[in-house]
Amino acid sequence: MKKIINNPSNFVDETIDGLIKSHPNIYSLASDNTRVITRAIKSSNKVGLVTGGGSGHLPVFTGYVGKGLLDSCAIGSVFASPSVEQIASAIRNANNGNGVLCILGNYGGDVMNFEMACEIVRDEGIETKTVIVADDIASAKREEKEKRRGIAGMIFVFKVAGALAETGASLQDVFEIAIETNSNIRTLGVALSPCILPEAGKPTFEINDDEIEIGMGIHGEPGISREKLKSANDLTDNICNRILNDFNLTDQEIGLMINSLGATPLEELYIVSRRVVENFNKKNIKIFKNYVGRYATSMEMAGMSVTVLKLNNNIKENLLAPTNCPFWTN
Amino acid sequence: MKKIINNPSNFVDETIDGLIKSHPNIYSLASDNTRVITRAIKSSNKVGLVTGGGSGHLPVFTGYVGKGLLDSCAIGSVFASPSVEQIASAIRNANNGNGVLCILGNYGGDVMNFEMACEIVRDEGIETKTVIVADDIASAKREEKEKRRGIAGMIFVFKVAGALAETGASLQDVFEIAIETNSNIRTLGVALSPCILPEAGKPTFEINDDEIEIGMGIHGEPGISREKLKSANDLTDNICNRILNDFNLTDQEIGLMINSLGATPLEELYIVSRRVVENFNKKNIKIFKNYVGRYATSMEMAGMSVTVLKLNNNIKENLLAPTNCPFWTN
Amino acid sequence: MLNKENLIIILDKLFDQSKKYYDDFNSADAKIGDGDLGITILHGLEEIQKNKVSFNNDMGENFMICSKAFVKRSGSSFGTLIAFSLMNISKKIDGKKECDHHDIVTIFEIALKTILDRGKTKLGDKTIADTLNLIIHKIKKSKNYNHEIKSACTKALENFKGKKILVGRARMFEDKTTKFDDPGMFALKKLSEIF
Amino acid sequence: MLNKENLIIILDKLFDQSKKYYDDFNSADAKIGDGDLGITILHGLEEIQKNKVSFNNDMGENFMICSKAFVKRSGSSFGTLIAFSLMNISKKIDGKKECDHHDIVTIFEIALKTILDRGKTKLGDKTIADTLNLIIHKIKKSKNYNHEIKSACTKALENFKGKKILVGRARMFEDKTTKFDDPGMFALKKLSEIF
Ligand SMILES: Nc1ncnc2c1ncn2[C@@H]1O[C@H](COP(=O)(O)OP(=O)(O)O)[C@@H](O)[C@H]1O
Ligand SMILES: Nc1ncnc2c1ncn2[C@@H]1O[C@H](COP(=O)(O)OP(=O)(O)O)[C@@H](O)[C@H]1O
Ligand SMILES: [Mg+2]
Ligand SMILES: [Mg+2]
Ligand SMILES: [Mg+2]
Ligand SMILES: [Mg+2]
Repeated sequence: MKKIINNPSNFVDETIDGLIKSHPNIYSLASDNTRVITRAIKSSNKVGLVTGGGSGHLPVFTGYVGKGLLDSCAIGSVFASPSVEQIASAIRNANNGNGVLCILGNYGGDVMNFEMACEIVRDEGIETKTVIVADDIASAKREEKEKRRGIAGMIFVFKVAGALAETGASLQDVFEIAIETNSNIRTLGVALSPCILPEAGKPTFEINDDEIEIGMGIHGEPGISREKLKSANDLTDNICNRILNDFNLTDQEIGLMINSLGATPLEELYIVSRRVVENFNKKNIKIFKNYVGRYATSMEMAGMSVTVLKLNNNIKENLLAPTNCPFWTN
Repeated sequence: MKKIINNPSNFVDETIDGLIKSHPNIYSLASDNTRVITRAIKSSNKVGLVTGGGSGHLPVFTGYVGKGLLDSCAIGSVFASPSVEQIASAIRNANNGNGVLCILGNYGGDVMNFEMACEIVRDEGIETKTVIVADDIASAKREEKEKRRGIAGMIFVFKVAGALAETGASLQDVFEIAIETNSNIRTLGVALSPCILPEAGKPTFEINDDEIEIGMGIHGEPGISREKLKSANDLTDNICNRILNDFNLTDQEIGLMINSLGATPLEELYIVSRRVVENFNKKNIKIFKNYVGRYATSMEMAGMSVTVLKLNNNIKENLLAPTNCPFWTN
Repeated sequence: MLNKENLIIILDKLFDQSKKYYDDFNSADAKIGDGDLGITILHGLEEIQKNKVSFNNDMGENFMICSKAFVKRSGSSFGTLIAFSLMNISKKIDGKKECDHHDIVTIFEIALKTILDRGKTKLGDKTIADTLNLIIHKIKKSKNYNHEIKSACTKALENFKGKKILVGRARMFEDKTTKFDDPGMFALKKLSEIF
Repeated sequence: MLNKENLIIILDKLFDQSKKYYDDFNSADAKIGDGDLGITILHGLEEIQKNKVSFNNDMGENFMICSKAFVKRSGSSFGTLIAFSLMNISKKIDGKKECDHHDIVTIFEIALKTILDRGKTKLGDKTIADTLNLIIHKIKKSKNYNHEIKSACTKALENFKGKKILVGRARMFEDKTTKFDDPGMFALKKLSEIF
């Protein structure tokens, strides 16, 4: 694994600069913080949506700033939480007097920093609410869902809440649909190979050539079990079973996301997706829409995750609502 | 590099099946050929657009079937040309009496098989025209542009011709804009690491840990020069210079595509894109729209390519026209 | 007694220690978490080093400088908790040129309170809070800070051997975690060896 | 004279040879192309093996079976050119139980014509067409097919040493190609060793 980079310590700043220079109609740098990205055309009459988190997961987090999705994003270093100051700036930039909803993944540093930032801006008169996405079923038991890590499912929350916010809905309403969406999501992933942190120049973890780790986190956190590399079908069956054990989806309508962690190619995602669709069809689970691609990555890590979002009419409508973002195809 | 696959000899068929099962509203299997994909909702009153080529390059080729883009695609094995029979089926499926335009990359097997297929369907009364995309400046001298390989630039031809076809334009008109678009495209890429052919189970070529190959083809064909791994900026400058030496773009308006061959992550693409934009701005080249992502890949190969499309009002309009395809964001 | 001079000495020693145990901290964390604890500690202390030229006689300001430095380079739970603690400590000892015994106890008490508040955790969860709690307990009784801190850090680690880790990234491993030290507690023990 | 029986013997031997030189063909092609020539040849001949149960006394049909088999598994220039050639040959010798001297010359002539037509190439471009041309030249004069084919394949390769490859994927390397054999010509030489 080789990287096309300059000085590793400029990795994040150059990535941000590249994103803005490449899509100047979508993204803009906050005037008060070099690690905060906002929409190029700010919205004026809606709840602001803010996220933030470590770099190295594009399109997560920054990529999902755009009409119909988020208003701003605080960007940490690779795999590291943004600071309280950065988050506070992101919130201020997203606020246009209608309150701000923060949507973030459940990681200790992020959660604490967002909390602190919300306290700071509250003193400035900005009302905020926070939804902590916790979709990774590998990371805590079902009874402790709120303790789970947030991974690819986060994007569904961005999308659904983002669409509702665009209609001018109240902070409370946007908050509620985000909470509901989060509680309707389950994700399980598998890692096949590590990625290289630009500054460290070495792999984040080690894994044998014939091994995979089910439930490994997007920063290389240990998963549920390390197993021998198996066929795509066996692996997919295992993942589907674990998800369905966690979450009864029989006769339900769902949105599906088959997400590559980076290096795993579309061809393999479709081999997995095929099996997921077959398995779910057997359980009479109706797949309303299937998102196959790289939605939440760990740079060039090999692996993939399967996310299900249980739908209702409200969520469905918001899922399909138009966006203006290079990483979301309507 | 590990693969999530089943029996390697089913790789292509399962990929196709997965694509259709995942997006049943977009793709459909031809009734007469298991290696031909058509639109789920066939068009009835327009020129048919057909492509074809080897597997392992998703979204190229099959992915670009969809409203506003292609009508059908003949799918070969990994990195191998589809057969005459498959191509003939793809043409028949795309035809609704208004003639068919074949758009393909310049590879010996593909070119010959398309030619033969066109002869066969001509005897059945289907009028065809063919545009052979040749955008890879590494693969032949400027004076012999028509001998160049076709790589990522192909997608711009699909898009522009696809949009015009959708308006009901004649075969001749669609052919002409495709020819014009092709002549307005230049691409240069760099490979950092090989990919693994599912059946062979081993890398397509070898390259040292500290080396890159400029101009390497998407099947591992040798490029212009093998060089030491260098900074993203130096590499990008080199690529930009070679493109601009081949193609005078000063004061022109262009579409840009910064394409990953697979494993190279978005972060790195944006570091490259940033530099391309800076370099082009200095030359007063106006970037109308920038497409950054995985548009034409070689499975999990690491590397990227830069494509420029010189624009005029006609091409521009067609570039922006709406599509319905999971791999194209308007 | 703590003043600018011995604060600097302590920070220098901690910085050395963080370099020495960089890999150990990372791998202790990698067993159950994301493996960045060494990075977090090293980066925070490194940034403090860069900023200690601004240290002055107001210990409150010095702690604020440390807090800001930690916040700047660290993006993980440990760093965040330390940064919050340093900030709250800074407010409490604002204007003081030196910290007497009472202040020193207060410093640790504020750190503990901050961590429990911000970390939404409780004593007994097997985190750095438990180590701090034991430190406070011990230095309340004895001014032999060096000895007490060192022995508290060691003792706390021992006390929790065989217990489950209940917060942070480790929570999901449940029973498996009984065989691991909490990485933060482990790091405090190693860092305390400077005393 | 060529009939079903000796066609099968030839195909069996070619198949063995394609296994033996699989890597060599791939790497000869990889130097200047995409490295799939060994795959192309092996897959084509393998598929013929699977289908030779359908061989019958009509040599035209047998060649058509070979053509279809080649088309099925091979997706590269060499395979396509061979498949087209086999198809055209099949039409010409349709209904024949055996091919006499004249037919054998015709087989090679049709192959050459097909390759030049379909490949849009000309003699002297350093391709398999040049090898075929020399074979035709030689077997027109002598019925010692085995010897003539083998020596023509060797001679053709030698004749083009130091010359530029002007078609296929190699074209772009210009002068660099003078030091390489054309992979297709190289493969024909190795395959001809069965004779
Ligand atoms: N909520 C919390 N409350 C108290 N201590 C915590 C909490 N979260 C983490 N810690 C401490 O920090 C250590 C992990 O630090 P770090 O690696 O920086 O966290 P992470 O990478 O998981 O965000 C743990 O071993 C624990 O001692
Ligand atoms: N247009 C052509 N005309 C004649 N021979 C050709 C042509 N293209 C390729 N060949 C022959 O085929 C060989 C390469 O075969 P192959 O590897 O199957 O091609 P590809 O480049 O499509 O992978 C060349 O060495 C050459 O002898
Ligand atoms: Mg950690
Ligand atoms: Mg961390
Ligand atoms: Mg080849
Ligand atoms: Mg080939």
